[in-house]
Amino acid sequence: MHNGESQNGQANLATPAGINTDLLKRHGNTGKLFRSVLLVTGIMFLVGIVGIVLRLLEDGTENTRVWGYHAAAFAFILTTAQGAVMVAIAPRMAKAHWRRPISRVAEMFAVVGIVNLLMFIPLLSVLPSLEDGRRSLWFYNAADPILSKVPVYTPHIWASLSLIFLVLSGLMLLWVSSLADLATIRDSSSGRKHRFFAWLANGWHGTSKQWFMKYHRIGILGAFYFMMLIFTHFLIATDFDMALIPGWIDALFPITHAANSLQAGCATVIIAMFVLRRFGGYGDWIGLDQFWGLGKLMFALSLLWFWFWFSSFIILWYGSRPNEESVLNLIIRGPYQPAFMAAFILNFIAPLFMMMWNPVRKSIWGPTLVATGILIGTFFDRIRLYVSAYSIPGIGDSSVDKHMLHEIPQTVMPHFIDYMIWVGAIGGSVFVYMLATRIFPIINIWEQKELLLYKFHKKLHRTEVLVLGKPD
Amino acid sequence: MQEHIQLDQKQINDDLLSGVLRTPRWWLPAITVALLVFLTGMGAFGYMLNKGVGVTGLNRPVFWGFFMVNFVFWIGISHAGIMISAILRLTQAEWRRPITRAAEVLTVFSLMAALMAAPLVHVGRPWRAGLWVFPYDFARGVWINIRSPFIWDPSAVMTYLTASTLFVLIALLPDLAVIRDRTTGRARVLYSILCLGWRGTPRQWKLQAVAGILLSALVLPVFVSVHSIVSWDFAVQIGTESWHSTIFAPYFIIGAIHSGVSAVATIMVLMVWLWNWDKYLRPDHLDAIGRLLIVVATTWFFFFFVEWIFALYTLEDPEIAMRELQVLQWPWSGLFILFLITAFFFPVPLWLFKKVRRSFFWMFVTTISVNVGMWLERFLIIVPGTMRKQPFVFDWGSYHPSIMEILMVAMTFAWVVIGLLLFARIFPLIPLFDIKEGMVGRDEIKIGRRTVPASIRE
Amino acid sequence: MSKEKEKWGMVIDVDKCISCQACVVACQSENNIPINSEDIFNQRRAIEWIRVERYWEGEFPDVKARFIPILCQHCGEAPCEPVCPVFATYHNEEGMNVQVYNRCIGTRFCANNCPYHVRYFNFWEPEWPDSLKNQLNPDVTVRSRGIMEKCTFCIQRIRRSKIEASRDGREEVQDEARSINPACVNACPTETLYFGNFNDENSKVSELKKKENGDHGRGYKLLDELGTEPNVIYLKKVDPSAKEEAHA
Amino acid sequence: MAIRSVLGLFNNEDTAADALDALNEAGFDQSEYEVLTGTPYPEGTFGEAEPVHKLYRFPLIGAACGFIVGLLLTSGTQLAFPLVTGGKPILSIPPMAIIMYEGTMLGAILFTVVGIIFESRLPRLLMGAYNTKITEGAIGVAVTTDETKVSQAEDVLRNAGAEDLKRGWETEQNR
Repeated sequence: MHNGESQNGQANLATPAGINTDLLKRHGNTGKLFRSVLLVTGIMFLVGIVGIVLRLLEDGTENTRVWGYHAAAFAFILTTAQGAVMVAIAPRMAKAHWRRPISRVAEMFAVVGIVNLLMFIPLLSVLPSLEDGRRSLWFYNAADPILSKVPVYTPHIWASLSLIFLVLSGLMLLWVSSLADLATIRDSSSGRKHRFFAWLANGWHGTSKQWFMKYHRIGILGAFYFMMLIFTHFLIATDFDMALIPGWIDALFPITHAANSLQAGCATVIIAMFVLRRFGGYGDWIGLDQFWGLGKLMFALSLLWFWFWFSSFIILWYGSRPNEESVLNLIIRGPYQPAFMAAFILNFIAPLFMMMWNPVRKSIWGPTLVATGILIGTFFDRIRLYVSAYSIPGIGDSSVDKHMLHEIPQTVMPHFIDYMIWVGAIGGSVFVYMLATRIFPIINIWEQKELLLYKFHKKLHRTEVLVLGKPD
Repeated sequence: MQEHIQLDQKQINDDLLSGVLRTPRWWLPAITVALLVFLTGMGAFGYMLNKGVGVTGLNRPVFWGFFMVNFVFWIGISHAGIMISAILRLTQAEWRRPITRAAEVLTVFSLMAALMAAPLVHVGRPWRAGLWVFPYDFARGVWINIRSPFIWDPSAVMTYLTASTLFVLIALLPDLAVIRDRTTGRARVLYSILCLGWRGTPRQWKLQAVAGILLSALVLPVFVSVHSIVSWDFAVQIGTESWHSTIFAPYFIIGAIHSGVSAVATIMVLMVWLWNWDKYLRPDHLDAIGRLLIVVATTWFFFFFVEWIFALYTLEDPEIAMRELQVLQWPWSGLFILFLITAFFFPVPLWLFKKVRRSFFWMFVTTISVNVGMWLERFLIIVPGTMRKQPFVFDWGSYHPSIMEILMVAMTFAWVVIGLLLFARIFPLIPLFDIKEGMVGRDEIKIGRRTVPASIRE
Repeated sequence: MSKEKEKWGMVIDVDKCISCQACVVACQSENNIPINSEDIFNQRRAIEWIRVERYWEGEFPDVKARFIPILCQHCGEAPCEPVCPVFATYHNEEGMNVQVYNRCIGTRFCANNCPYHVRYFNFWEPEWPDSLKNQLNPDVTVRSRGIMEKCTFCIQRIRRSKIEASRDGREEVQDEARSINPACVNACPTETLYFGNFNDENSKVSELKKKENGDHGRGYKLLDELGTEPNVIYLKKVDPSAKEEAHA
Repeated sequence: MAIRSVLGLFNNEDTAADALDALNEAGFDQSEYEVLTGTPYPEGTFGEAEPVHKLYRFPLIGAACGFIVGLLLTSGTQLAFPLVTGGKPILSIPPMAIIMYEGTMLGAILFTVVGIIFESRLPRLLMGAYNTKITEGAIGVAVTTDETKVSQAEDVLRNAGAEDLKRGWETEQNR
């Protein structure tokens, strides 16, 4: 075991003042690379916005078929960036010390939620109301005297509310957990910057009461974010995906959708870590330990990916009722088989056979490579699930048999507007994230200083051991 | 964990071997009672062998009853051992140390009880149950049908049983050496053979540590597969209402962890009450397990909720009729309410209080309550499902167990009690070396006026 | 899959059924089914390979009875088959779902997974009064306790007809004496039941299937939405006066 | 030449560590002496050699064997008795995957357990020099060496402060 060994190797980083100086210097400076990437992603973001406008002007919101790739892009960001915040929450609750340098990296992905909220708006008008006769979580039935009283836009309302709360709680979490760091910046700056950060730090002085409240708020907001994430995935997966495919009854699917998000979230953070190390110059802070710890988590979640998928698949395969067969024919065997195979290999097979070797697990490039694969796999997986669901003809037409899909639609290939939307979604996410690094320091300063209290080396007879404190 | 008592190795040996080197006074009466219950159950089984499955309460719509419920229940309990020892070992949680072995042993014996409940007494021709899979029934010229979940079941359960037994035995080696050094005569010869000549060299200790982690990592995926497969016994079926649900595998797993970890907490309390190991199993441990249980129980409840939502999602008449029977018609309604209260609404709010989590008595009551509830949960999944009110209403039926069935169910409980008592008489139920290692690897950090517990990592 | 020579099946004209139970009795005596005493019946362990379900509609005096004979549907994709761990039930090349008593160990998995509920378990050792012991059919196994059983389409009759045909050197099974029909078909006074080979285009059942399938035909399959592909076709004219609620 | 062993018993970790240093200085090879403890200590506490093991190979070999056995069993039984059940294909891959998975895991676990016992150099038939006080907290330093060097080892141990000295016989293999 070499927990927490590699970072803070330099002597000047082993004191609170040293940590402050180093991280504040990094926070204040922007390199040429940073600015040019910011410019490029900003342009990508604009392209995406133009794409959405073009789509609205050209096709309107009547035909769901053309909106499949947009929905997939939305689900992709929901799965990756918004899942990434969990990497800050879960290891913090488990009191793992290796999480300290990356908890801010992960939390910061909460800002990407704003981009996703924008992408969600057109989808709301694309999704038909409950009157189209499909199945729904909300149990609408026009023929039933009681169930017909359900408002026909219930899914739209609840999904928007949960997404808004998810984004808000993520931003709150980011703000609360960086209060102490904002105060540090406030204290080391002057002028307009000082005023701005004083406003952001909201009177943080580091009293024990403030610290106490901060720990509690982080805990509560973390738990709340987790619950909102599961809930949002639950609603999006059922109402915006499963319900659109007639005959698809899969109680596990919403949970699979959420579990995929945790896996893809880990992958996102690992890639962010790699970029920070390679291009951001944070090599002293983000080390092997972080890759190792998060890599193991990602490995476990990759196995979970398979377990959840197989649990669904075996039931549908074994039951082989016509409605189940048609669903399998649509999303696994049929037009989207290549996408499924890509997801299967990149989300499960590759992580399994690479991460089972300790040398790969315990390296920088190993987890990064696997994480890249997982992101690509998730990309194909979301396309498979959403493009297929939105391509079902006749959605919104009450003549469609809600019990079974009778004809498997053809594969929908992306239009150039779809490419624009995808470019915008990814570019916009990176753009917003990079802007946020200008406000919040990307390495958690106070958590690093806290670590100095709980970790030291000690001589034990003829050997030296690491002592890690675990406060209650 | 604030309180910590530093003990020397001799003290630990004396305390923890008290049940092995001497026979506690309650031990003989306890095992006699358990043996009597077991033998009565065996008698009932003999009677059933003679007369046929008719002596149970099973009938035409309800083909699976108490035995299957009990099978799932014991498989569920068996998930405790690996859950506690493997997951906590991999996450290096210090509080696992005193409870790992008891949990693993519970796994082994409850798996055996499960095997007793399902293939043995469940089938119509138990004398052929052995030929089910092992050895293959080749004399009749036909192999097994690997497409059947009832073949996946034994392959998973046998793998799990083998793995967990070996897991226990490997971790026993150093402790057997301690007993060898404390005994004389024939017992010493026996323990000398059992401990394979353990000496305690750095190499042996290192492999012990690696083995713990490696075996944990290998057993964990097996543990997940076992209950998944058990759930697929039900979920693959399309002929029975309310079972054909994809969520069954994770739902059963999390339910199994809920009941299994509760059973471990019950055993912990019993260990303190019976052997006075209060220096080793302290309220801290119960507190930690109580916190874990809150998370597990809530997750379980979430899956339960999702399962229900998606049962109603289809809005199909047979499913709704089944659910209506399950919750609105006496006596199922009463059982359903009892199940909800005992499995969730009684224990979980109580665990939120630190006082309850740290009280031996209350943890005993609440964890027993969880297992009553989880037993009922399986009952309410299996029996109303098979009663199938629709679509062929000609086959409505009800079910109540016969006395023979109840005796055979009691037999499996008695078997687990006998197993644990015998094990505790021969082997230490708390791993000595794990406790000693915890004492060596223990440290403290002084920060100002406060002392923070710390542990040594290599 | 290559087309087999035979695919036995049945057509049941529900419109003709008068619920006289002749098929049930014929089946009981042909297939050595134990006597369902009152006691056994109350235990809900009665065995009847074919049963006539009766549904009442409406309240007295405006009451209607509807009948439907239900037997093993010999599904093309039978849910009962793959779940058996010991291959005690499988699909044979004549399109039938067969039960091998010797292999059965009585897990009752198949019975649970049968949506038609036509599999029966021997909870007790079967018993007959002395006066009936000599009427047991020598062509049919007497099942012991602890195993499953179900309708076989009177496979012993098919086998016998085939043996006779091959003995006489005939290619096709001639069936003037209706000896190949299951007992229930022969016993039915109203010709509700038809038995035959669906793969033989000239058979009566094929003719009926051709005639009654389609938009205007009366043909349907039980629980078709489960995709079990039964080999039994039911014929029933949709009754416009039928009420939604019916009860047993 | 006959192999003998001698065991010195120490009451605290520091003297035991000193004894190891002394043995090293006296020209004993690291393979000739070892520390016996009743509890695992962090590696290198006594300055002993770090044990090297190849345990990680065992589960891989076991998994491969288990996988092959599982594959042969599942595909073999289905092909040997091609009975159609429920319209499922004769080679039904999802059920095969389940059983092959269990076979793989069983193989891996069995081989791991064998590996643990083998790599721990167990079972050890001849105990050699041993003292029951080791499991009560004393630390033993055992020297396994040629008959000629035994008394020298005894001297070194005694000088390092050993409480109790014991001799035992060894087999060649235990060295």
